[in-house]
Parts: sequence; C-alpha cells; structure tokens
Amino acid sequence: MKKNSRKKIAVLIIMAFMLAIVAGCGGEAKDTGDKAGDKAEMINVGINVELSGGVASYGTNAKDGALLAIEQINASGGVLGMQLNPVVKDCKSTADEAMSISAALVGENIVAQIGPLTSGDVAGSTPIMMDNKIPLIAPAATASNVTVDDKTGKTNEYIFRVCFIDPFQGTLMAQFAADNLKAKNAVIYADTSTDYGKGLAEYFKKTFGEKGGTIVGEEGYVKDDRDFRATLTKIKGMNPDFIYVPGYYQEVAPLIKQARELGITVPIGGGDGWDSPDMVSVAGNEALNNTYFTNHYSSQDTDPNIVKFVEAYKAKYNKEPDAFAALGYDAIQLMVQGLKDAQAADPVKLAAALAKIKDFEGITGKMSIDEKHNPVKAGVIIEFKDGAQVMNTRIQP
Amino acid sequence: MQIKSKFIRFCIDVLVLTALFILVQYFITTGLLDQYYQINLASMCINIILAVSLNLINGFTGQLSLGHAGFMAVGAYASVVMTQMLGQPFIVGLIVACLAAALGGFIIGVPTLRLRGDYLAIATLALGEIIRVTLQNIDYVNGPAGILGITKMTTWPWLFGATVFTVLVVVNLINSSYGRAIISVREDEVASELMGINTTKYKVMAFVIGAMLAGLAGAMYAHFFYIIKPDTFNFMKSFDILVMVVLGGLGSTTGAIIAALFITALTAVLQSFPAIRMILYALILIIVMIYRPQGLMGNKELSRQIFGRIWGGRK
Amino acid sequence: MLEFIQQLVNGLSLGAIYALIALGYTMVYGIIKLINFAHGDIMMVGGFVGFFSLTVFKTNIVVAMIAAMLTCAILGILIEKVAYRPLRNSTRIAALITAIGVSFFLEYVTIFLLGPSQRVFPDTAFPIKAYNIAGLSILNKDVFVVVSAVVLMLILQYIIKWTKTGKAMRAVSLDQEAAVLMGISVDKTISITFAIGSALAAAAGVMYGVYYSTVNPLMGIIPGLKAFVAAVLGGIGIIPGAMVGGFVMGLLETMVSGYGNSLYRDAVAFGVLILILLIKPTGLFGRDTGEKV
Amino acid sequence: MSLIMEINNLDKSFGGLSAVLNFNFCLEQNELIGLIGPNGAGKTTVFNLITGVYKPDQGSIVFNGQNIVGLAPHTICARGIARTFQNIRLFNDLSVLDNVKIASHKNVPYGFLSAILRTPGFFKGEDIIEKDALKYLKIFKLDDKKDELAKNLPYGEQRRLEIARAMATKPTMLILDEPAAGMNPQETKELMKLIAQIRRDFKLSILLIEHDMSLVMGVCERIYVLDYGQIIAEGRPEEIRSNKQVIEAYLGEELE
Repeated sequence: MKKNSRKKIAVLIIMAFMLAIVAGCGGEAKDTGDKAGDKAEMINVGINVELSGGVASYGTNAKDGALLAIEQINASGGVLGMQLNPVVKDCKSTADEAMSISAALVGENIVAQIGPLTSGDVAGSTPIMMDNKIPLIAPAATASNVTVDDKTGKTNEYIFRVCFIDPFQGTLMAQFAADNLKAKNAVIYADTSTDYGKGLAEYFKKTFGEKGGTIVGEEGYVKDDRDFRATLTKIKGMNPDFIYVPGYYQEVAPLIKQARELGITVPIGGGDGWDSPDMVSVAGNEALNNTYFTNHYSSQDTDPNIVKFVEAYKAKYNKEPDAFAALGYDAIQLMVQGLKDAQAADPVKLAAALAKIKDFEGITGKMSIDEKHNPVKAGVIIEFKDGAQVMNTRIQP
Repeated sequence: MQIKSKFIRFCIDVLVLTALFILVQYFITTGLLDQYYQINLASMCINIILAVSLNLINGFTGQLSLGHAGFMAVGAYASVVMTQMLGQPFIVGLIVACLAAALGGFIIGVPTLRLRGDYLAIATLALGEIIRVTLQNIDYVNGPAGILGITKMTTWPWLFGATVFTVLVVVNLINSSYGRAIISVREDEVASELMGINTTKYKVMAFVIGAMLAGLAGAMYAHFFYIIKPDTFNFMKSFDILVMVVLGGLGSTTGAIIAALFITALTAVLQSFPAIRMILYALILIIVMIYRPQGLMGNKELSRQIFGRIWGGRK
Repeated sequence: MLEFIQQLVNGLSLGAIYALIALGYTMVYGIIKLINFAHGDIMMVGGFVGFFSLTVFKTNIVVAMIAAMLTCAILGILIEKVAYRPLRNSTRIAALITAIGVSFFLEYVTIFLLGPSQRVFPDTAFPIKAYNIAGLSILNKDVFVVVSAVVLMLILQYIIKWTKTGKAMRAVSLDQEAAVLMGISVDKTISITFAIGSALAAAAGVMYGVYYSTVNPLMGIIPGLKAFVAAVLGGIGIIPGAMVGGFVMGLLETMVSGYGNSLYRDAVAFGVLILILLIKPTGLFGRDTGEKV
Repeated sequence: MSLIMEINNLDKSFGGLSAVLNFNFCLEQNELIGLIGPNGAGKTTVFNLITGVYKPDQGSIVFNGQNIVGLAPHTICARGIARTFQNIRLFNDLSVLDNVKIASHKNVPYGFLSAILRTPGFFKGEDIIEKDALKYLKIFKLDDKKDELAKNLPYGEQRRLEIARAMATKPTMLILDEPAAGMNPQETKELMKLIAQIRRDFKLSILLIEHDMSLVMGVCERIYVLDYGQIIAEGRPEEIRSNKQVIEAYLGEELE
C-alpha cells in the first residue's frame, strides 16, 4: 500500500537504468560491426533522410540520387584515394528523429551528413552537427533560416545547402507571372500547413506587388485536404488572371483538376513541390495545360551533363529523376568537391572548403556558395504541355 | 517502530536515487554515455513523464483521453515563449508550462468530462487537434514552421528531477484519500457519487494534474530537441503515449514506467523500420486488449518485496 | 447567387461522401455500440482493392466495386471475429483501444506491403462528364455519389426495418441476452452487421478513389474522422441520422471555406462535434438513454 | 420525536410513463420504515429521487428542514443520506478496506498538498481514516477480510460491505435497497439484528426496500406500499397485512 510508494520509485528508476544499459549494449554491438569497414580506408558519409512519414518520397529520391553519385565516384577511383561508404538512416519525417539519427551517425565517424530534406528536419539535426563540427549538406531545405542562426543572425558554420531558397522561388514566379504571362490580378491559394507554402506565398506577394500587380485574394488549405471546390468556387468569383498555388503535388494535383472542372481556365503556378509524375496522372494532361512551376532543374534539359545524369539514373532505378534526386546527387558532388579542395577527409577542413566553393557545376546548375552558405544559382520555369514537362525559361538571379 | 522503519526505507530510497543520479551524471561527464545514448535517455525520461501522467487520467480515473499530445504542445510552446522570446530562466519556463497546460486541462476538462467513455475519447481527440490547428495559425510562434534553434536547457539533472517529481506526485496522490476518490470514479462513478464523492471535481482534478505533467514533459522536450512545431504534437503522438499506458497496465504507475522504457528502446532499435514499429504497436494494442485487457501489470505495482524475493529472500 | 448555388452543389457532393462512410460507421455502432475506429481504414482497403481490380485485372468500375465490397465484407467479418468478439464483454474502453489497434494494423500493413506513396486511379475507370447548366458546373460523379448515398441509405433502412436479418439486428442492439433467448444467433447477426458495414465502407472507398483520383494507405484517417463526426451529429446508430449528418458536415465545411476562412474548417468541424456532444450527446436524431441505477 | 424527512407530491415520469406519481412520505428520527410493492412499482425510483440520481418533475423532498431537490448526489450524501444498491455496486477491484475508506473521503482530515508532500499531518490523517474504516468493518464482521478484493467476497458479505461502506459516510439517514436479497434465512436474520443494532448505536433513521415480507413485517415500524408509482397504503405492519388493496395488488399476485 502507500508505504511502498517510495521504494517503488527507487526500484523503477533502477529498472529504467538497467533497461537503458540493455538498449545501449544492443547499439554498441551494432556499432562495432559497422566500424569494421573503417580499416579499409573508407570515408563514411551519413545519409539522414525521410524514408517514411509525410515526405517519404522526397527522401527516397534524394537518397537514390546520392547513392548514384557515390557509386559513380567510387567507380572512378573515389576521393583522395579512398572509397565513399554511405550510411543510410531514416528520420521518419520528424525533427526529433532527425536529431537522434544525426547523433547516431556522429558515432559512425562520418565526414559529412547529407539530408534531411525538409527545413524542419534539418533544424532538428543542426545542433548535433554544430556541436560535433561536422558539415551538413541539405539537398532541398529551402526555408531562409536553415543556414542562419535565427537569434544571432550569424551563419551556421557547418550547415550548407545545394538548393535555392523560398524567397527566390516566390520571386521568380512573380516575375514570370507579371512579365511573361502579363498577369495583373492574382490569387494566392497556398498550403498554409507548411512553412514552405507560406514562405513561397509571402515572397510571391511581395514581388508581384512591386511589379504593379494586385493580389485579389489569399486563401489557404492544409496538408491532406482533398476537396478544394468550396474555396475554388470562391476564387472563381474573384476573377483572377493568375492563381499561385505553392504546395506539394499530393494536394496540388487534385486541386488543379477540380479547378478546371469548375471552369477555371486561367494559368496556375507553383513551386518545386509540384515536381512529381503524379501531377500528370492525377490531374490529367488537359487540366495541366497552362500551368507553370519553378524548379531546380528539368530532366528535359538538353545540357549534356543533365542528359548523362538522367540516363544513368534511369538505368539504375528505372524511373525518371525528379528534382530531389538531382539535388541529392549534387549534394554528394558538392561534398566531393569540398573534400578535394580540403585535401583531407576531415570534417572541419571540409566545412572550410565548402564555404569557399565557387562556380561548381552541378546537375541543378552552376552554383557558388555565398556568405550565408546558400548557393547562388539559376532557377527554371517549367510548363506542362499535354502532360509533358517542358522547360519554359531559365532565369538567373 | 513502524515510523522508524519507514524512515529507514525513506533514507534508502533517497540514497539509491542519489547514487543513480550521480552515476549517470558521471557517465555523461566522462563521455561514456555519448550523444546518441543521451538522446535516448532524454526520450525515456520524457516518455515516462507522459505515460505516468496519462495513466493518471486513463488508468486511475478511467477517463479515456486521446488528447494528451495537445497538453504537451501547450507546455512546450508556453515554456519556449518564456525562455526564448521573453528571456526568462528555464525554471520560469517550466512553471509557466505547467500552469498553462493545467489551465488548458481545466478549460477543456470542465465541459468535456461530463461525457462518458468513447464520446469523451472522441471529444479529447478533437480538442487535441484543435490545439494543434490553433498553434498552426498563430504567427507569433511561427505557425506551421514552428520554433527553431531553441537553446538546449534540458540537462540530466532537470530530466531526472522532472521524472522523479512526476512519479512522486502521481504515486503520492494515488496513495492518499484523494487518490482513492479518483480511483473510485473509475470503479463505479454512480456509487462513488452516492458515497459523497464529487466525481466531477476529482475527474477534473486528475485531468488537470495529468495535463500539467504533460506540459512539463512538453517543456523538457522543447528544450532538449531544439525545435518544436505543431505537427509534432498531432494525435499520433497521443496514441504513442496511449500505447505505453495500455501496454504497461491501466492503473499501474510502475507498468507505465516499464512500458515507456520498453517502447522507447523498441523505437530506437526499430529506427530503420518504422512500418514494422507501427505494426508491432497495433499488434501490442490488440493482443494486450484481448488477452490482458488490464495491461501487463494490471493495476498491480511492482514493489520492493517482489525484488527482495528475486534477490534471495531479503525482506 | 450563382456562386451560392455552386457552393450548395459542392457541399452536397462532399456531404454525400461523408454520408457514405458514416452509414457503415453508424450501423456498426447501432448494433454493438462500438466505435469502429478502423472503419476509415476498411474504406482505404476497399479503395485499394478497387484500384488493383481496375489496373491489374482491367475490370470495369462496377466489377471493381463489387470486388472491393466482397473483400471488405470478408475482412470485416474477420476483424470482428479476431479482434472484437473476444472483447464483447469487456469495457468499452478496451474495445475502443482495440479498434485503434486494428486501424493502425490496417494502415501500416498496407504501407509495409505497398509503400507509403499514393496510387493514381485510372481516368478511364469513370469518364468524367461536366454539365454546364446556366454557369453551374455539375459533374456526373457528383450526381453519382449523391444518388449512391441516398440509394444505399434506403436499402439499408429497408434491410433493418423489414427483413428478418434487420429485425435480428435491432433485437441484438436492444438486448443481446434477450435476443439469444428469442433464438437469434447474436454472433451471426453481428457478423452480418460487420459484413454490411464493411461493404459499405468499401463502396465508399472506391467512390472516394474515383472522386479524388488517388488512394493511399493513410487516406482513411481524415474522412473516417469526419464521417464519424457526421454520424455523431445525426445521432450515432441511426441510419437517416448518418445521412443527414453527412450532408450537414459537407455543407458546413463548404460554407466555412467558401464564405469564411478555409483554415478554420477543421476546427469548426471538430468544434461543432464538441458542441453537439455537450448540448445533445445523442445527436440530432438520438434518443436519451440514461444509465440504470 | 422530530421529522427528519418529508416528501410532498413527488412526480417523476420517463418518456410519458409515470414512474412515481404524487408520492407523499415522512420519516421520523430514528424510525425504521419499509417500502414495499410489486416489481416495477417504482420503489428504486423513489430512492433515486431522494439521493439525487434522478431529478423529480415536481414535488419537494425536505431533509432536516431543507429542500434537497436539485442537489447533486454527493451533496445530498454530504448532508447525511447514504444508500446501498439493489444490484450491488462495490468498487470491485479495490480491497474491502479501501471500499470503506473511500466512503469516509468527504471528511478527509488532511489537505491535497499535504497528501502530495507527505507531511506528518497526512500520516496522522491516514491513521484516523484507517481506524475509522476498521471500526465499521468490525461491526459488519468483515475486519478479517480487509485486504481481499471486494469482488472476491461471497454475496452475503458483499451486501454487508455495502452497508458498512454506506455507514462510513456517517449518515443520519440510511437507505437500504433490498439488503437481504440473495441471502439465506440464517444470514437474513443476522443482518436484521445488525441493522437494528446500528440503528440503535448510531441513532439512524432507516428506509428500506425489501421483498422478504417476513423480514419487513418483523423489523419495520411503519410500511408504505407502492403500486404503479402511487402509494396505496401506509401504516403499521399489522394494518398493512390486513389491507385489502395491498393483498390485491401485491400479496394476491404472489399467491397465484
């Protein structure tokens, strides 16, 4: 009865401790197994990506791209005379898991970590990388504050990325809508449950206004919505000549389909979240005509490097590489460039070298790392034409 | 005589706890326990707080709540607002987190606890989701993006203190007349009411204390994992906690603790197989409910006597 | 005005989908007082069966729907036998937790087998035609779901009111022990209930797939929750209540999105649920049943 | 003797069906009254109305000079009315001792914080509660079973435990709903002795429902007879025994 309460606590905490140790032993055994590889002059590369959870498809594709790059590099003799050894782990699309995985990867003596994909998950991983002074290269984290410490405004020394940032995409589409499509009245219908959708919308609004356009309405939807007709009907009543829909393809595809069904024929634009074959299969060829999105690269690009990459990727995985695959590929290539510049497989030296990279030729464009560790690179506008992605314009910042 | 032996036991407990605390602290300072294990240790402590506090509501009071993650969110956000935006020390953040979550529990508990059984479950589920959606729409806390770069303040002493505090509060409460009143609500609400127990009051009391401790866990979480966003606290998180409580045994604090440790370890082991983890969760829920609806421990507690016997008849 | 009528059309077709799911929900609840949390996931399984029937076996939509309904009817009976029957005499909470477990199980076994990504329903399954009447856009699939919901409700109502099985169901719902004494096989009746309820869910799943073009392993969660709200709104256990509840929910959500702020749509839906529970816990059409002391 | 409870014109109907109609009743201090009537006559409904489980449609229930209609059941209990249940409602998974301790909670001698912090006051208070509970268990000869789970007791002892639990709320009026149901004659006899004893020792007023006529006639000072929700007779046992209406409504039916 009550007398026992305190001792119960004591016993419990002992048990807790024992269990923790048991769990610990299990992990330890695993570690030694992996470390056996170290002896053969390997450079361990952590790949901490979303293989399950909300954005599993992004993580999977980025991982495939990264593994392709590693395979190619190893085949051509490796870096600094050593082979790259990928250590792949799943962060389940959550920030705390990303953090835990990073800590586990640190234990595997990695020289750098690729991933995670979303800005939130990168933020979870960031402190561990900073504490341990190991560079993190984010393939697709586009939030503006990923590489910068929010409080001090200082650049995070060990955090890098190969993608352009949200403000850039929003600005790009606003320019395109105003200049190329001659839009005057735009409606924004954004995924407001993600920072991505909100960020793009914010910068679109800003630039579109500066270009003399008017935002006649701002609406939002949330992740996993499937029925958009109520809001679309409302938007139809606003008579816009352009609709900006920054969001991910799972929602955007049915959204566009429903918009066309309701008789909305004006051009619709979005961001790199649209890049998926599901866009065409869900919305249909016809509905997608007259829609545009900003992207990192186009697999239709005739640039010889891109063509080579697309062929290799198709041969290995039997699927079209999307932007995430290309970014994953570029993240590894950027790291390799850094290792070559640093002339050592040392994380701290690698970070210093990465910060200085100029005019690196990636699949997703020529990039230079700026003082905020963002790549300065071009973006493309892709148009859907009868179900095919066609590159419309390449815009240099 | 009795008082004396009670005092001796108390001293032993304090000694054991202190020894445990110092031992782990020693491992951390010497680096024997690296970052990865520290993270799992933190998860364990936070999950213990969550499971023990939810067990107070679901196990001891018998009111099925599916919105525990909502209170955790309230605590996490309240503490972060205090420490990061208003520059208060961590302890202030913790206190505010507890108070805010308790207040949330009160506001939600008073109207909804009139509902019974599965209606209450659905209502709490809905309210937990409303908390999440509301946080998503508050720009002050960055909406869906959440708050990044929270200063790490949750260290082992804090984790240890919060866990011991939680277990002490719940165990002491349950083994008092107030606790018996709470349990009687679970056993038979009508009879309890007719024996002069203000069942509404005790249901709300348990709910508020449970919410408060969940808020504490939220604050611990926020200041350990650097980042919070509304999505972290969706109803899947509530179900995670529920699984621990059900597995350990509805109405067994020791059960909740063991289950929290087990599930955390299981999650770590199955890091690379999330689908399997969830299938296991599902099977655990179904099988435990069919064969042992009262959970592994039932409403029994693991006591020192049992350990004494295992260790060779030492009483 | 035109916009308002269009919103009504939108609301009705969305409501019809909720109503379809809610029908099965409410029926199972009515008979054994169990919130079958897994109902939305049975709907998901139905959607996938329909999808594979259409794409792998190249059947037409009618065959796909029948296949889905049959599969899920069997699945429903199985779930009831394995997971719910042993718990018939335990607490409601134990049953609810088991239902949550079954829901997880269906979701993650599907993810394990098929991966987490969505699958796209072929266009050819149900060619969309749009009718443009005086500026109003009405699609053939809108008409289809609304008519299906009403017809299924009528059939269900007929089964429960006029057939022998229906009478057995009502008897079991009122008093299981008495039903046994009257020579009714409770097990069989409950199995039939689950079969019908799950078949309805499957039908809803295929229609959902047709309507929104995709299926994915987690697609049952949100519509399931909403349909449950609809069922409670109308008075859970009451067939016409589910129907009305579904339409009310659909219209409510549409109007909140159309004339208010779409971000508060879910909050409003859940808020309405809580209000209803607090004011009239038995829903719009529900009767009061107090506890006997 | 003074009046402890007076009920006037009490009405209660469920969905148009009258369960209790124009019920009038009074109870003197230290009196023992029986309420009888055929099944479904509304006896338990009367108990539920008095203890606040149901709210009457009409009428007043005056207890110790105050109208208690509309009060919550726990408040009514706090005013001094305790009851048992027709279909035993113990706290099944708790020990016999805890069952009784719970009933004394309304007089808990220490505060909430004291419980959490385990102050000396808490231990002293728990001692008082435990001694008090043991006292009632002893009266009902359950003290040697204090650590058993309530659900494991035999039927007769469960009934006794229910009364002990009701007594632990320290009532001035005790309401017993078929206390001897399911007991053998020997047990019934002992129970009656116990009831008489606690009435004397604790100066209780008791109202009981019972089917066992010999029991009712043997111990009750006055008897109310209820049929179809209405009182059809009231008086001393010998008066009731010879009342034609009662025989027709109740006893007559049993003879058939």
